[in-house]
Amino acid sequence: MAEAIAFYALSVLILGFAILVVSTRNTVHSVLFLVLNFLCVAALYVTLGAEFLAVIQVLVYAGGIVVLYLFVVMLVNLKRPPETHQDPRRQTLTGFVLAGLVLGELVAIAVYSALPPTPTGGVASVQGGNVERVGYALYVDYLIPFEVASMLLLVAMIGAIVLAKKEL
Amino acid sequence: MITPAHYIVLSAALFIIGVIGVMVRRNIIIIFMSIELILNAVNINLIAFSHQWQNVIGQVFAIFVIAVAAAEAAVGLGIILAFYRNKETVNIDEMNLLKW
Amino acid sequence: MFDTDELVINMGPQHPSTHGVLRVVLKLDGERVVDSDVVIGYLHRGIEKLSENRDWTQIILLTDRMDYVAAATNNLGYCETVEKLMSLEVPRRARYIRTILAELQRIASHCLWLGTHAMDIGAMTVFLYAFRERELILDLFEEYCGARLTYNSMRIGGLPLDISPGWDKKVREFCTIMDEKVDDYEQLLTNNRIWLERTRQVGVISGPEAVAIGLSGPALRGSGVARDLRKDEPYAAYDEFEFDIPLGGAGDTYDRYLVRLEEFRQSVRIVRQALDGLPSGPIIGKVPRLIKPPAGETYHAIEAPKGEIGYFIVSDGKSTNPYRFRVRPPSFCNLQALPRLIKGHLVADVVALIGSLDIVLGEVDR
Amino acid sequence: MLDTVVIPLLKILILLNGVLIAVTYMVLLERKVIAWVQVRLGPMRVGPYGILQPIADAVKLMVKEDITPTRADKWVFTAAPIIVIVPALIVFAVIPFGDQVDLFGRTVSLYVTDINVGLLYIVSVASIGVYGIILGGWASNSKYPLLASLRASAQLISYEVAVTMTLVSLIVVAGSLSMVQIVRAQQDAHVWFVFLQPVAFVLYFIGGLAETNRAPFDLPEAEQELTGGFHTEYSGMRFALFFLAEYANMIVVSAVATTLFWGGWLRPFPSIQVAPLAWLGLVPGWIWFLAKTFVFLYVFLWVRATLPRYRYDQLMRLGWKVLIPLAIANLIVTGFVKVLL
Repeated sequence: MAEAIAFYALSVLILGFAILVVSTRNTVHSVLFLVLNFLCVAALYVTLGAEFLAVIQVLVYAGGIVVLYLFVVMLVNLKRPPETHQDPRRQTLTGFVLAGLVLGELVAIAVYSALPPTPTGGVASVQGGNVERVGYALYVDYLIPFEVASMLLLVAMIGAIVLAKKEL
Repeated sequence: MITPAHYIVLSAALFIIGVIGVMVRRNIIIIFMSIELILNAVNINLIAFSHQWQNVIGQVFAIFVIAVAAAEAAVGLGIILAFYRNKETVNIDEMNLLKW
Repeated sequence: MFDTDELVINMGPQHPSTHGVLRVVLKLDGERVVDSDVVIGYLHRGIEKLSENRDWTQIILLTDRMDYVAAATNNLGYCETVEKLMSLEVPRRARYIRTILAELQRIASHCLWLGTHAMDIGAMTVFLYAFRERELILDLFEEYCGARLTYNSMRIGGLPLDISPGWDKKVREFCTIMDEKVDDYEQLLTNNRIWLERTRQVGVISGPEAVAIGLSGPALRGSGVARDLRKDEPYAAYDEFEFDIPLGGAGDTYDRYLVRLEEFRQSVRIVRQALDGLPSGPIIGKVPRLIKPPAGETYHAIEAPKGEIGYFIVSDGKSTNPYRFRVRPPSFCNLQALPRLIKGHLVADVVALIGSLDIVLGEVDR
Repeated sequence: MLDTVVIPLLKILILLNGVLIAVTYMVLLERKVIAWVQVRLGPMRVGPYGILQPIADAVKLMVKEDITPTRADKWVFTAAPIIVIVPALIVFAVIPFGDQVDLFGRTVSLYVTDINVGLLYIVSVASIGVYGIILGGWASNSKYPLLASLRASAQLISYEVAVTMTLVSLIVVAGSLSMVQIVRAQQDAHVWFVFLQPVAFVLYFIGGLAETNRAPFDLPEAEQELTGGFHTEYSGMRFALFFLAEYANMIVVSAVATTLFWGGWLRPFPSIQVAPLAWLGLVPGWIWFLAKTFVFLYVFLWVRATLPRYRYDQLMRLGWKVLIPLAIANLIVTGFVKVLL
C-alpha cells in the first residue's frame, strides 16, 4: 500500500516536472524543474532499494551536471531570448502524434508482456549491503567497463576544457 | 501492487516527454535537458529491473549511464558555449554549418 | 561573461571600500578589469574658491576639511606657505611643536590607512587595533587643541596654544605603546601568507613611471624613489632630527605597505627627538594684527602623510584674502595612478589598490 | 506506531528547534568572540551581556519589510533562500549526537536516522544548497549579486570535489558510510581517526571553511569587494534565511568533523579503561559531541577574526592545485597502507 502511494505520488511529480522542463519558456525555470525531477527520481530509487544510486543521482546529477546547465544558461541567456527564429519546415504536430503513437505502443508492450509483481520480501535483502554489493559488482565484475568509463570522463573533461577555453 | 510494468510505463512516459522536448524545443540547452530526461527514463527501467531480479547489475549500468550523461553534459555544454561565442545563438535551427 | 559581452559595473560612489564617494567604472571580463574610469567630484565643496573670499586666518580651518584625517599637516602646509609669502620668522619652539603635531598626525593617518587597507583585504581585526591607537592620538590632539578631527591647530607665524603641562609625558607614553603596537600589526600581516599573496606583485609600478604619473609620498617611495620633502626640502624643524626614509623595491602593494609601516617607527623616532630637544621660548612669532601679505605669489609643499601637499597662493597685496588659492593635494595626484594600476587585475585587487594609494576623498575633490 | 512515527517526529522537532536556536546563538557567539579578539565588548544592551540579542535580531528581521526588486524574477527570488536553508537543515538527520540512551524506560538513539549511505547523503544534500546561492544572485537581476553568485558556485563546486575526495580516504579507513558505524569503527580502532588521517582532517577543515563561505574564503560575501555578495538585494526574513543557512552549515561542518575525525560522542581515549580516566566516562556522550563541535565552531570564528581574505584566483588555485592533489595523494597512500596491512 505504502509502496503504491509512493509510486503514484512520485510518478505524478516526475512526469509533471518533466513536462514543465520541456514546456517552460524561461530556461532557468526549466533547469529548476529538471532538478526537482531528478530529486523525485532519486526518491523513486530509494523506494526501489537502490539508496546508493539515489545518493549518486543527487550528487552527480542534481549537484553537478545541472549546476553546469545553470551556469551555461546564465552565461548564454544574457542577451536575447532564443526561439525567435523558427524553421518553417518543422512539423511540430506530426512530432506530437508520432510521440503519442510510440508511447501507446510502449505501454501496450509493457502491459501485455506482464512480469510477475515485485517481490516485496527481497527489499530487505538488498538494503543491508546496497553500497557493498554495488561496489563489489562495479570493481570486480565490471572493472574493465568501469575503467573505460573513467577514461571517457577524463576525455570529456579535457574536451570540455579545450572547447570552452578562449585561447589555448 | 506495483509491478515492473508500472515502472516501465512511467519510464516510457518520461522517455516520450524527453523525445517531445528534443523534437519541439529549439533551444539547444532545453534539448540537452530533454536528453537527460531520456537517460533518466532508462535509469528508472534499469533500477526497476534490478529490483525485480534482486540483482545489482542494473544499478551498475545505471552508474555507467550517469557517467556517460556527465561526459555528455560537459562536452555538449562546452560545444554550446563555443558556438554561442561565435554565433550568439542557442537556437538549433540556426546551427546549420554542416548542412549542405 | 565571455568576450562577447563585457560587464560594466559601477564601483561606488556608494560602495563600502572606495573610501568615501569615489566612483570607479569598471569594465570587466569575468572578474578581470579590462578598463576603468575614475569619476570624482562627489565631495566637491569648492574649498579653493571659497578661500579666495575668506581672510587669511579663516582659511586655516578650511584646510582642516580637505584631508580630514590629517588636518594638522594641512594646517602646517598652509601656514608655512603664508609665512613664506610674508617672510615671517617662526620661533624654534613653535617649529618643534609643529613637527610633533605633524608626526603624530602622520601616525594617526597611517593608522587609518592601515585599518582600512587591511579591512579591504579582509583582515577585520587590524582595523580595530589600528583605530585603538588612532584614538590615543586623537586624545592627545584633544588635549592640545580641544578638537579631535578638524584641529585648526596652527596659526600663521606659530601656534595658537602652548602645550599643556604633562602633555609631553603623555606623548612619550604613547610613543612606547606605538612601538609595541606596530610590531603587533606586523605580526598579524607582514608574514601572513594570505596577505603576501594578496599584496605581492599587485599593482606594480616602477620608479620612473611613478614619477611620471606624479605619485608622491609612500606610494612613490614604495617604488624605490627616495623623495621625501622632510629630507629634500626641510621645513618646520625636520633638519634638526635624524630619521630614515624607508624605500620599497618592487613597487607593489606590499612595498607600499612596508614603507608605511616603517614610517610609523620613524615618526615615533622623530617625535621622541623633538620632545627631547623641545626648546623654550615663544610659540608665535611677530605677526601683524591684520595679516596682509605683500603682492606676489608662492608655492610651498610639505610632506603630508599621503604625499606632497603643496599650496600655491597669489596675493594682490591690497585685500585681506588671497587673490588665488590653489592646492596640490597628494590624494588627487596619487589617484591618477589608479586606472594604470588596476588594469589587468581582479576586482578584489581594485579595492586593495584603492586602499594602497591611501586616498581621502575630501582632499581629492576639495 | 510510537516507535516508527511519534518518536522520530519528536526527535525531528527537538533537533530542528535546537539547531535553529543554536544558529541564532551562533550569531551572538560570533559577535562576542570577534569582539573579544578585537578588544571590544560586542552586544551588551539586550539582556545581561547581550544574551537576548538573538531574539532582538530575530524580531527585527521578521518585522522588516521584505523587498523584492522590481525587475527580479519573483519566483526564483523567493525560492532561492528556501533552497539554501532546507539542505542545511535536513543534513542534521543523519548526524549522530550520541549513542543509544535509556529514556523513560525505552531505548532511544540520539540521532534521527542512521542510513547506510549517511556520509554520501550529507555530501549530496549539501551540494543542493549551491542552487540557492546561484539562483539568489541571478534572480536579483543585479550585477554585484550575479558576480558574487558566480564566484560562490565556482567555489562551492571546486571545494566540494576536494572535500569529497578527502572523505573517501576516511571511508576507506572506516569501512562504512554510516555515520554511526564510523563512530563505532573509531571505538573499535581504539583511536580517533584524526590520528590515522591527519592530512584528511586538515584538508576537510579547509574545504569546510571554503564550503561554508567563511573567512578566509568568504569571497562570495566579500562586503568590501561586492558590497555584500549574492544576498545584497535580500532583506528581512529572506535575508535571515541565507544567514541561518550559513551558520547551520558551519554547525554541520563542525559536527561532521567531530563525527568523522574526533570520535563523535566517544570520550577521549575511548578504549582505555583505567581509573584516572574513569571520570571521563561519567560525562554523557552527547556532551562530548557538543563540546567537540563547539571547539570547531570557535575555530571558525577565530580564523575569521585573524586572517585576511583570499583572492578569487588564489582560492581556485588552492582548491584545484593544492587540496585536490593532496586529497588524491592521501587516498592513494591510505589505499596502499590498507592493502599492505
